Amino acid sequence: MNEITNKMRKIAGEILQKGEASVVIGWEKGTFWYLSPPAFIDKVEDVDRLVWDDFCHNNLSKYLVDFKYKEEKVAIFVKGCDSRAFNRLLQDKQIEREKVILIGIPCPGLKDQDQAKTLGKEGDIPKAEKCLECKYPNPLVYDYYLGEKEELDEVAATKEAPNYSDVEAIEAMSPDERYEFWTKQYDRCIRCYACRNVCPACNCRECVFDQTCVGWIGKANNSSENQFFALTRAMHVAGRCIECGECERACPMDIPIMLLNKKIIKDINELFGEYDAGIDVDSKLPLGHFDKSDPEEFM
Amino acid sequence: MKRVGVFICHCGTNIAQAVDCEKVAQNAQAFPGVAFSTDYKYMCAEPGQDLIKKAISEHRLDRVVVASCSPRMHEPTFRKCLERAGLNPYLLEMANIREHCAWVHPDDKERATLKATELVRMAVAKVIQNEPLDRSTIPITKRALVIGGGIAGIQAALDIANAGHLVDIVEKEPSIGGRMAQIDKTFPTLDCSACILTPKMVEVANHPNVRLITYSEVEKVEGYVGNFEVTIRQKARSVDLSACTGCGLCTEKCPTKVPSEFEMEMMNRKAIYTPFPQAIPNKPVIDRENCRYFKTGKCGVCQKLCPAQAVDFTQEDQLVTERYGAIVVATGFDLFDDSVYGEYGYGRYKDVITGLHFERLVNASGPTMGKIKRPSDGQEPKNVVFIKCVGSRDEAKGKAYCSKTCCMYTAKHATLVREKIKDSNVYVFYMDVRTPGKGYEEFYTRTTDQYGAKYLRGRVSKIYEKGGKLIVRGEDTLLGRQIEIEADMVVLATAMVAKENAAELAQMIGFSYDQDNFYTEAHPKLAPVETHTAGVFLAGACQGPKDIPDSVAQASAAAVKVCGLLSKERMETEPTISIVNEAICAGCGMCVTVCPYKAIELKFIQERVDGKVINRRVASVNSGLCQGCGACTVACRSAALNLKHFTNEQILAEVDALCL
Amino acid sequence: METIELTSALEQGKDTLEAIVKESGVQVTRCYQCGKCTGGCPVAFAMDKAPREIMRLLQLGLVEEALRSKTIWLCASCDTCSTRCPREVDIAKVMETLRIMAKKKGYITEKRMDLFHNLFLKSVETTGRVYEGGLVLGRNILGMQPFRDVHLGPSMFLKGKISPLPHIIKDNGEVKKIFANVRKRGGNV
Amino acid sequence: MKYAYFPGCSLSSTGLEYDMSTRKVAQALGIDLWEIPEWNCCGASSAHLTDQLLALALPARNLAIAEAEGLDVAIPCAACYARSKATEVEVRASKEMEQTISEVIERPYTGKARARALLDIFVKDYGLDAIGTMVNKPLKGLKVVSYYGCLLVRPPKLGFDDPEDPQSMDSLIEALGGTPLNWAFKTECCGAAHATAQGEIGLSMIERILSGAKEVGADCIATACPLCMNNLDMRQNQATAKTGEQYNLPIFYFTELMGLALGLKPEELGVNKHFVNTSEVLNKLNEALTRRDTP
Amino acid sequence: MSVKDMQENWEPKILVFACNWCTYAGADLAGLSRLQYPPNIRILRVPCSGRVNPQFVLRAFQRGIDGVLVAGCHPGDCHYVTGNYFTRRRYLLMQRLLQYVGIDPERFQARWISGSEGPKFQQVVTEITEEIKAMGPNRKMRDV
Repeated sequence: MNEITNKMRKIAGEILQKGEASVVIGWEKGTFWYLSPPAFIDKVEDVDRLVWDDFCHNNLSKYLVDFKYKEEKVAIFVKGCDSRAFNRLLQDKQIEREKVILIGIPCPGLKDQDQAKTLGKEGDIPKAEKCLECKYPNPLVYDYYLGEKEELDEVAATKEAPNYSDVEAIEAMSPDERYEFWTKQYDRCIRCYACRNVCPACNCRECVFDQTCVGWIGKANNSSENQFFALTRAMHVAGRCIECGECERACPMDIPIMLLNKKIIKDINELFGEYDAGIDVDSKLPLGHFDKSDPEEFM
Repeated sequence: MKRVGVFICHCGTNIAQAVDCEKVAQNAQAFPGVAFSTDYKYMCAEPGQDLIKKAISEHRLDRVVVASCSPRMHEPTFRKCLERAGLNPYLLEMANIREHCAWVHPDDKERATLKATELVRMAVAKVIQNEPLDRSTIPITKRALVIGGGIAGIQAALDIANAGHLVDIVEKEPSIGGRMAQIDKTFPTLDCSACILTPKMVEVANHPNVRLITYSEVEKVEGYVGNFEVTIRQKARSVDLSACTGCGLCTEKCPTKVPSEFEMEMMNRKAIYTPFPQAIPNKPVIDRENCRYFKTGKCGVCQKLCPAQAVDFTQEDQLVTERYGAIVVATGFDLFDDSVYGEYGYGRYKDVITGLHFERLVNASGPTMGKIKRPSDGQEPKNVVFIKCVGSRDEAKGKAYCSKTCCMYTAKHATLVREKIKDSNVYVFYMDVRTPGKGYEEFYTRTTDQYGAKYLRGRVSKIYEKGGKLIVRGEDTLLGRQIEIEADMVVLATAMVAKENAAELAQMIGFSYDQDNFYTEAHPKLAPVETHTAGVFLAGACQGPKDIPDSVAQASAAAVKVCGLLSKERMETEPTISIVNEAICAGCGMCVTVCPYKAIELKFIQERVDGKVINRRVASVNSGLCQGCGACTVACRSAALNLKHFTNEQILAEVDALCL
Repeated sequence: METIELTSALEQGKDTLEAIVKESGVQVTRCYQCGKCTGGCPVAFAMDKAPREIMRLLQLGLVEEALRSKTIWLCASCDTCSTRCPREVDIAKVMETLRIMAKKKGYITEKRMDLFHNLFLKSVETTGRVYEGGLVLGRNILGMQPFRDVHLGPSMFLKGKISPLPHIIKDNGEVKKIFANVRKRGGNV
Repeated sequence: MKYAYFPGCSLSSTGLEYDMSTRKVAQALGIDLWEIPEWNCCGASSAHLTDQLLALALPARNLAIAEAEGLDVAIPCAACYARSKATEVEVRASKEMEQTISEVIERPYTGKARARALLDIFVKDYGLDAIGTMVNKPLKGLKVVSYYGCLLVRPPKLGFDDPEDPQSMDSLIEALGGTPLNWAFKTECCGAAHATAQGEIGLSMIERILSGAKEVGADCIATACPLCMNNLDMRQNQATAKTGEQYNLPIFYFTELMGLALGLKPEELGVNKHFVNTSEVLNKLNEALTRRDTP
Repeated sequence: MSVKDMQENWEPKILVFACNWCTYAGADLAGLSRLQYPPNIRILRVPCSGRVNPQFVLRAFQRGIDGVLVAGCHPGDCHYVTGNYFTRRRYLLMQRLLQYVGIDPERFQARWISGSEGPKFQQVVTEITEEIKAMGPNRKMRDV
């Protein structure tokens, strides 16, 4: 990892030196050893703040939306999931390819922050749950690449069928059990919208939940409104979710948000054919097109 | 505060006997925003409308709910009523308490009354959110486009032109004329096809209001009714039409022979050629794929010999863009590929041919000068078998539909064989004989009675060769016995199918087609020449199998629709269309992909952000194209798009009012 | 010629027809009587009713007549009819279903064909395989045609094509079980 | 290349030469055939006329054994192929059927092991070009009509070639250096078991095919079905006796023709076990080769 | 009134989103043909089934509806050419999602009913009403 950190600093320095980009977005060490929040480096002398370690969770592509109307170029480090998010944002026309310099990093899978907190530095910290089933740990698109080419091939070869056992476990419950399960989860929601704010699929200019005048959602913080929010958001990110798991990590109330997203991903695959968001920039969104031979269950 | 007036109609006793109208009116008094509520026997009648008008002025109503029959019935009536009372017609909502309530719940007055009350409550909740809307008008380009220069296209163009409007015909082939030019005689009169078609071709070519754009294809269609913008690709003809005199010397001297498409490849043409002698324009074209000059760079005989110096190898395809007010699609049909019938051996046995081959074989200007000779050895066939429904009425290998014309043209072919070969035997395998047309049944009767064609009811199962004969095996289902016929030639009555690229054109223009790629009319009974896209009309076999009279009739009907449109200076558009809230729109373009009318595009607007001027991408709805379906409003996650008259706010208000 | 009283025929045949449709999965009403099946049928010349006529009988509910026909026993299961049918009616499957049903009802119009199939399956059940020598022998004796094909026997034997004894597979318990399991499920073996 | 091998009952008796030639040819081409141990009769041609479940269950046991071994099944006999394929397709189409069948045969079968026709394996998997390079005694000048019969190509959802005008065997003959002739009876039914049970009817069906082959001037007929072979070869005499027509048409399993072209001896292939004399054809082939060898 | 009485007298309320061109016309035809069905449904007219935002459905459940039916033209017959194909995709997903969070499948349904299918309209809404009646009032997702 140190090697990659060194490479990161070197390339960031070069990019800023040459003026190829005005800012480099990466990760730096945070307040605690198990946090590596995003860093926005715009001076050569600051590049040594950049790090690459087991806790570079943030999906940096999301921050590109903030630079949408800036004229200058931005350089950004991307893991597999960041690169899928990048492709998605490209498809949603929220960024322009030529305004971004992508520096790819092969990702071995990151470690669980919460566990790190309890186990301590010396503990055997397990992988973050979201990284366990990652199908695309390596960046799919990049201008520079900070690993070995072989690693890419190796990973491509070990892609496994997605594991939906957690979704299936819920599907196996009775309707009332399912309702109880989800009510318990969403009773906790405080509607801080951290899930939305961190999500690269949530790239609206103004979220419907901020539009109080239309009255899409009430102000009350109750289970009903919270579920309305959760289901609506799930439908809005349907076909867009790139499974970076950031929503769930960002959630202060530990709501298993990815369980909803994964359910939709599973259904999209079953109903409309295999689809992984953010893989192919030319692919159409599952809800943005149709096939005349789609399953017909509404006769 | 809005002031809503509620009017409950008894519809005579239609509503009143199942719904307590008075009570509904009373209940409505209590709904928020309702300033006046009453019931009356016939709201749609003159006195009823007067009652509404009077109430509007007396109670200063600014919104109206009429609870009566279906809005599909009387919405226009009550909208007019509001207009007369000085209110915007879109400030009306209707509650359907007849079809959706009284008539379906005749035996439970209490619950029917409750339901009617709730339907009124929903309508009141919605109408409070209604906004006045204005119909706008758009100017109309006074020129029509006809795509396809077959008999349907020619007829449509002539009718439009004769009504005094300008019209262009775009034809893919080097000449107009289409399939009818290939046909020998027409049923049931046995008129010579060319004799009746050629004068029409000449007339349309010489008409001052008509412009022929041959050897050209439509490449792009944008815009909307009244204002289509069409890009046409004029393929390089390699012959300068204005210089060429049509003397034919080039064709005569060209050394390259190519099987003629027009003659169903039973005869050759040259690489520089006119497709048939009566072609219009009667000027050649170079088939670059086969031309020696284009293949090897050598030859150029035609160019050297041309006295008018009209041959131009350097010509290139040209794209021209024209504006049209209306479009007639008359692209015709293709023939089914009979080679999928392995059991019939089409393609393997030379003497198994299609009906269109037969047309050329029997045509005086065809490859055999009109003498019926079988392709394998040029012998005159004595036993000729016709098989109907090849590719038609066949779900397994062909098309489920009936091709409509085969019964008649097969009868015609049978007649022609018997007429031209005196000692011949003609057998026709059929499943049904369908002759619904003027003089058609009589023609069929003559074919059997007078000409002695033997009709056998059954589908042929197999054809095979034995001793130089074609053995045709089937069942005579009327006898219930297997039969075999030793035939010299077999003619397959091939199904008519949609043009190969039919779907592509429909998608380009933006109208629908059926599972067989035939174009879909707006209504099978009452709008048979319109498409669902305003300003686009259909003529001929592109819509479904048709014979010549049907095609011509439909072409004239389409022409009338076009004339109706072009005779207006401007046209009104519905105001119930989508609008964009640019402040919210993120410019993702989801709405663009789901819009069936290509009515939304992304544009850039200028904005100041942090003191700098930036260009921001947002969606933009073309009010001429938008038909108000609302697909975009759901595709937009941030609800930047909304549908006027069916806004998110209105629908949510209705839902809330219902659930109270 | 006998007049068919169609109203009652349709009523009487209803249940059997339903069973046929269910068993075969073939909707007989789809047949539009074009005769392409019969035209190509290699055995039609020997049948008492054309395949198309069998379909017609079913359409009219005259199921008994179809079940008693020789046709259903003469069908060689070559599938030519089903392959060529323009409405994708699986006529061969209908024949199969009718034959199974006829057998249940005891209408065996072609005893020799039935015997052949019985012996065949008996051989499979007892030995796991078909013992062709025994099959020919059994058919001749039970079918009252003792000398049919006898001239072929010796030369077949010499060419090693008929062994004098049946081959019995070791695991035949398994095959016997298959038969037993099929019977347990109401099989018609 | 390795396949499970299901010879079927006929190949151990009346169709002995089909089995012999199959094994020899596979060996020569380097295809590994693993005979399914203690395979059972697939039920053709009686089970499906007696009980539908039985008809699906009998082949399933063989397929299940192959599946456990992780192999697809190579099946020479057309009838065995059709019945086995039907089982495979039905099992793959529905989970319910998969369960029923597995219960009846008391072995798991999921449809993973595919039933494959031997002919199809040679043509598609091994490839005509590859076969062509292995030929050292081309069938020069031999005019062959390919007789596919019913069950290789019908019903279309089970067959692997065009049901009306199949080409695979013709192209194989061509790759072997022979001349495939076009004829109208490629898929006409030979009468199947009718020849055994209903002699007269069966004979008329046989005659039609023999005269069809004669009509186009064939030297011999190639087949892929032991029952067709039986009918056309063993009963050719009876057909002659009935019509008076001398057919003299040797019938070969396509595997025998392959073996000859690969240079194997006729006896190894079982060609000597035919009823119709094959010497004329064998001589013709040898002559053609000698002519080529002496310039 | 006792709880039991309330349950016995309870009648479900069902919201039907009907597209203007097919299902609304189908419902009109049911009326014209005097085909009776239970008075529990309330039709909300939309131009196209493609206009029905899933948020409308969620809102109805929040407000205490007992069942929702989204109905439009058969695929291929959409007045707006393709609207119902999007409806189909959207609600295939939505239906599964709602079930996943515990809404009973009977409570949210989608159907194709054309303008000529008056009897089908009658049959569909009768069936749905009976199904929901058997289940009792919906309490899930309700904003109390």
